[in-house]
Amino acid sequence: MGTSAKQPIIEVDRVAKSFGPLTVLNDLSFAVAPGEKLALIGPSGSGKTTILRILMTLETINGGHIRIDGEQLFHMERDGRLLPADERHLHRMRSKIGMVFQLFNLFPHKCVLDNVTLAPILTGRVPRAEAERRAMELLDMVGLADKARAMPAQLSGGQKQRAAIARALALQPKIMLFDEVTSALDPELVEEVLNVMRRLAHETDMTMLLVTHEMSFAHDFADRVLFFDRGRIVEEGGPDDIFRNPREERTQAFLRKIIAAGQRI
Amino acid sequence: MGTSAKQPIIEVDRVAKSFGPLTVLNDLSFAVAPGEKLALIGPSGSGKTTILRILMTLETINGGHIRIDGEQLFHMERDGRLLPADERHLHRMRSKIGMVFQLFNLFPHKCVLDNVTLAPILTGRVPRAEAERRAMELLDMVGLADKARAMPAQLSGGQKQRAAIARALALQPKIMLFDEVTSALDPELVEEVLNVMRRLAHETDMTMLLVTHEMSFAHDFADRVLFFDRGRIVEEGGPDDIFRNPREERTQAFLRKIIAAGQRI
Amino acid sequence: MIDWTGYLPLILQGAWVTAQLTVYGCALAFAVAFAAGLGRLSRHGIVRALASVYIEFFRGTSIFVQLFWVYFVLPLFGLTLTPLEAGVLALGLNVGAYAAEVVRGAILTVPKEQYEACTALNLTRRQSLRHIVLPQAFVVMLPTFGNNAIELLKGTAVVSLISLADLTFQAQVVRAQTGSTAFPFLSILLIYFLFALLISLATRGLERRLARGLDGARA
Amino acid sequence: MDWDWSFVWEILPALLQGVVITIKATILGTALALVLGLVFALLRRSRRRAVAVPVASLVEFVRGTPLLVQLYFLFYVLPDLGILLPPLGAGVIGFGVHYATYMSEVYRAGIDNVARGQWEAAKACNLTTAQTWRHIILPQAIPPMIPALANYFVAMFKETPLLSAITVLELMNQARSVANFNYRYLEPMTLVGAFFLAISLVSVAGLRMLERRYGRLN
Amino acid sequence: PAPARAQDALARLKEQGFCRIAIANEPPFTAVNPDGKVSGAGPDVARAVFKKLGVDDVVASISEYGAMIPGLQARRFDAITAGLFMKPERCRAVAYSEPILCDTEAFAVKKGNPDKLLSYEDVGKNPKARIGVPGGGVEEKLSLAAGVPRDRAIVVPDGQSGIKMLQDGRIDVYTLPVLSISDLLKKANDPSIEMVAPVQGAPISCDGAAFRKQDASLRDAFDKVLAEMKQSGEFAKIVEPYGFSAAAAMQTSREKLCGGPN
Ligand SMILES: Nc1ncnc2c1ncn2[C@@H]1O[C@H](COP(=O)(O)OP(=O)(O)OP(=O)(O)O)[C@@H](O)[C@H]1O
Ligand SMILES: Nc1ncnc2c1ncn2[C@@H]1O[C@H](COP(=O)(O)OP(=O)(O)OP(=O)(O)O)[C@@H](O)[C@H]1O
Ligand SMILES: [Mg+2]
Ligand SMILES: [Mg+2]
Repeated sequence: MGTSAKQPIIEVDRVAKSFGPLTVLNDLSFAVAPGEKLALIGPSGSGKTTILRILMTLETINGGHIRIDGEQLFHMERDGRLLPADERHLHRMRSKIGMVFQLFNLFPHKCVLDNVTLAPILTGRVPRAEAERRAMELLDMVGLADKARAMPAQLSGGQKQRAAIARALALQPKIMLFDEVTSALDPELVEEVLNVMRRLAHETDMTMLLVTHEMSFAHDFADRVLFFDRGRIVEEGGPDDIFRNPREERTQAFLRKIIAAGQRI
Repeated sequence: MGTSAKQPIIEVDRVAKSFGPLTVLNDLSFAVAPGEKLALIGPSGSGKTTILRILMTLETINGGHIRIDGEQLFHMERDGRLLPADERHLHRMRSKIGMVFQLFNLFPHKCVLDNVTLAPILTGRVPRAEAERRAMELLDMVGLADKARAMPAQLSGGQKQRAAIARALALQPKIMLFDEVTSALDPELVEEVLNVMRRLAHETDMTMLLVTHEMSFAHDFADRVLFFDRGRIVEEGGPDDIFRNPREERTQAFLRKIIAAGQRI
Repeated sequence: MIDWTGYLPLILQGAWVTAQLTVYGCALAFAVAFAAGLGRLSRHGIVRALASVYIEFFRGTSIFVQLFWVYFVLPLFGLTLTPLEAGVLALGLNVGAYAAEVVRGAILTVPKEQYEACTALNLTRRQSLRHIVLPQAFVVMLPTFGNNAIELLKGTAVVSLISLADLTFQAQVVRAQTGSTAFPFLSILLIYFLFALLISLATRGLERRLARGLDGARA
Repeated sequence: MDWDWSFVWEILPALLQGVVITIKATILGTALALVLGLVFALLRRSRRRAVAVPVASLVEFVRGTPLLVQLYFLFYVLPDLGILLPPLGAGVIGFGVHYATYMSEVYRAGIDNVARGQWEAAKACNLTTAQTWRHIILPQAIPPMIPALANYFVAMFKETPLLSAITVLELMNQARSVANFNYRYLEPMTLVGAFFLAISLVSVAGLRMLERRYGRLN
Repeated sequence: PAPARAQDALARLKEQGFCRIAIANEPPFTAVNPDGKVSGAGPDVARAVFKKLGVDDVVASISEYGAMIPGLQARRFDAITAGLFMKPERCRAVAYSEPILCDTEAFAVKKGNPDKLLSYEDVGKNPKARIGVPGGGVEEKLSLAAGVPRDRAIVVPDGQSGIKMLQDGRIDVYTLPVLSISDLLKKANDPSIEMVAPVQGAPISCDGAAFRKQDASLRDAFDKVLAEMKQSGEFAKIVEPYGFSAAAAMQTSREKLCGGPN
């Protein structure tokens, strides 16, 4: 299978996922077009993080199929048969995807620059000098050029998260996944991270999936919003539709609570 | 000294506090009238938590005086001389004050009911049956009557915080201190806690001090707002003055950032 | 070759002595561990210093030196203990020193916030320790206590060197009487292992009971 | 009995020979334990139960039985199976295997101590398993293990007198021999005690230093 | 309550009803039966003597030879009846009774005595011969005195270990008194090892019951009963079934063996 311009870059097809007795995703299907910016919202425990982790292959699935760029993620097609993916296949698929975590997960024993260059040097076989040049460009983009030699422990939360974004970008993935990238930050530090994300959204044609509890940011950022509840997509649509005119009762209730808690949408 | 109706219940008088080389509170003075609801706002690190912790005697002070209900908190007056308070004096003073923490700090090995009755039984020498009766009233008030026998680990964040509020109320303190009681909660769970706090604010005549980053809640809750910056009170006034017409440049900048980050005020 | 099964009762007698040593030794170690572990966290410098000296001394010198000291030197000061008493004393004090550090470490794992909640509820130090800190710390101590008890069990073998008729000693006796080497050593290895298994099953069971309330998922 | 310095000088060479054996046994035992411990830890993590379970049982068995009896076993029973180890060799193997079971726990704790997020971040960076171990996990896992591993080194030192039970002429055995020969126990035993005390005082200071430098496993 | 120092040692033993003795578990000198009861020639003699002295029983602790004298001095036992042969140095450390069990030394060697080891000197001269000796026993001293270097005189914890080490080839010769070696070989029942007895040039040694120097009065009382038993033939009846010669013990004396009055 080749890729064509009209083909979705991500196809999630009747995916099921449970942890022991707990069913977290239930027959979940959706597709994402290349370059699309998608926001995933919904109550706590509805499976938003889980689907991002599955796309990053941090979790396996119990049923269904996922295609990235037309290729099976957890399966390999060999002689017309579908086999479980081996490590080599996963390795190749992962090169298309980058992820930024809620708790940054920087490598604490390496300086910011080394965090960013490590993967290109090891995985992409980019020469060190070239990797560092590109890393400095990225750090400059996220406003951390002067912290290149700092260790993660010396950074504020907002700086850590911007470094983590630069690290994920360094592998030039086609798809970026963001899981509540600001919710571990002090309110004052949220803005600097959101600014970087806004620039990314508007200036690049990467495909982006964003899980967030910041409704006003989701509204500004996304081309399309999926509302999750109990492992299913209850409602989807453009941000104006979802936030201003939600159709489903469950979506309306969720947004009412959020507004009552003091958030602006 | 006796207490009189017009006397402030809390007087903070030129208090200084430093952690090692870091000066956190600098010649801080303010007073609180009995029954007053006070909100403390300001940027991260400005010393809001520190002053609450000092009032709860979780920190000592390096200079100045604090009077609660007319009596010195960290000093004892003996024969006209001021001596450092001993454990007995502190014990007596603490009985006037209760505190609710950002991270709830419930006792994880005791059920909700035992969390609430523990202190009255041990400290107030209330018989168990009586303590449990009063605890059930409080749990009813915060909407947790059905969770009395649950362990903290079985509760959601919002339920935990409501249990913690009930626990603090069980000792019937004159003054209640609340330190960012909703900032560790999922947005959906914030409202249930704020509802309890609103009822408390309107239905009791306890004195309350509230540190919060939820500006709209601070606005609804408080009779008076103090804006902290770098260990000083930069501006104070009624909530409408502070939030709609801040005078100081620093206050304006702070509120701008908060709004930019998506909060409604 | 002589039939060694006649000597099985001898091995079982040894097992009984080893069991006694282990139980009494653990009881002593447990008591001493709490005294010294809490002592090391005391506000009083002298108590802290005493606890530290005890802990460092007994952790610093080996169980052999301590055992020989209790057995051969204490009598010169007029205190003659039976081999069982000497073994219990040396093992209990030795393992107690290690367990004291476990007590201290476990108490330090109780988060600062729990103490603060106690202060906010106006509990006294003693009440906080008794009702809040120790119950939580105990759950943390238990698994390591189990390991300490197994270390003590293994230490009892060394007591055979001061001619206490424990398992190891009886194995030697049987060997001397029968000329069979494999039987006595294999059988006591198994008995020691069974004892160790018993200890770890017991601690795990207790742990599960105590942790039940703390872990929402399981309750 | 009075302290006799000339007797001390007379027995010192014999005791020093014992010290050399003691040190040799400790260093060889530690080296074996370090390697075997890592092997145990990795095998126990294996996803194949046919590997993990037997290794785990072996480790539990060795940890649950006394080193002294294990030494007897290696020294007296193995020859019946045709394996004749020299005394020091049996001692080193006994110590090495016994302490490897402790050290495998240190390795396990050290590896588990690295936050799960680090594995996940490494995956998100598309590193291979080998690269993740080499560049992310081990560099973070090893430093905090150093004090605990050093602690077992010291513990092994203190336990070397057990070797006398299988006729190794280590320090304790040498001291007993000279004492028996001369019917003087005071000087040899005091010197041995002083030696072990000195070792442990030095090692306590050393361990503190390592802990300050590398932190502590929780 | 500790007995007063002035109190006579015998009176104290009578009061407690038993005497604590150290033994080595080296048949036929000393032995432990399957039921845990102590026997062997040494303890049997001691038990008989003490009974006549009004002390009903003996309670035994098994100990290494090297640890017996320190244990006695540390008041761990009241007497040693273990085949601890009299030597002038030992006589200076403890108070011995008159001789009880006499024996000379033997070797256990591989079948045919391939190294032709007949005396301790032979072992010393053969650079490859390793000899197993009991730690702190007479044999250790005899070996070292005959020129066996320390690293070829291997201290063996007990007789069974010695035979095992000989069988396994860890040592080339194992030495103990004749009766001990023959008892061990009988138990081992192994045609590949044999006994060389007596060792050429080895002295005849005798043990006695050893007491603390302060308890010389107890020793004297013990001697008196022992002499009566030797006279009556009762002594021979106890030791001879174990293979010891009563006559040998009666022909020599403590004074001769200790090289002076004890
Ligand atoms: N490793 C795991 N083991 C067991 N249960 C898990 C695991 N990871 C997630 N879950 C459960 O799966 C459900 C969905 O979790 P998920 O993290 O995807 O929710 P979410 O929508 O991201 O919620 P939030 O907004 O709180 O982050 C939850 O009930 C969670 O407890
Ligand atoms: N125990 C301590 N030791 C050292 N410094 C401390 C300690 N507690 C607080 N500080 C410092 O004191 C300053 C004030 O802290 P405080 O917690 O009072 O601020 P805050 O206004 O509550 O901030 P936030 O909004 O982030 O909660 C900060 O710089 C903080 O790092
Ligand atoms: Mg999530
Ligand atoms: Mg704060």
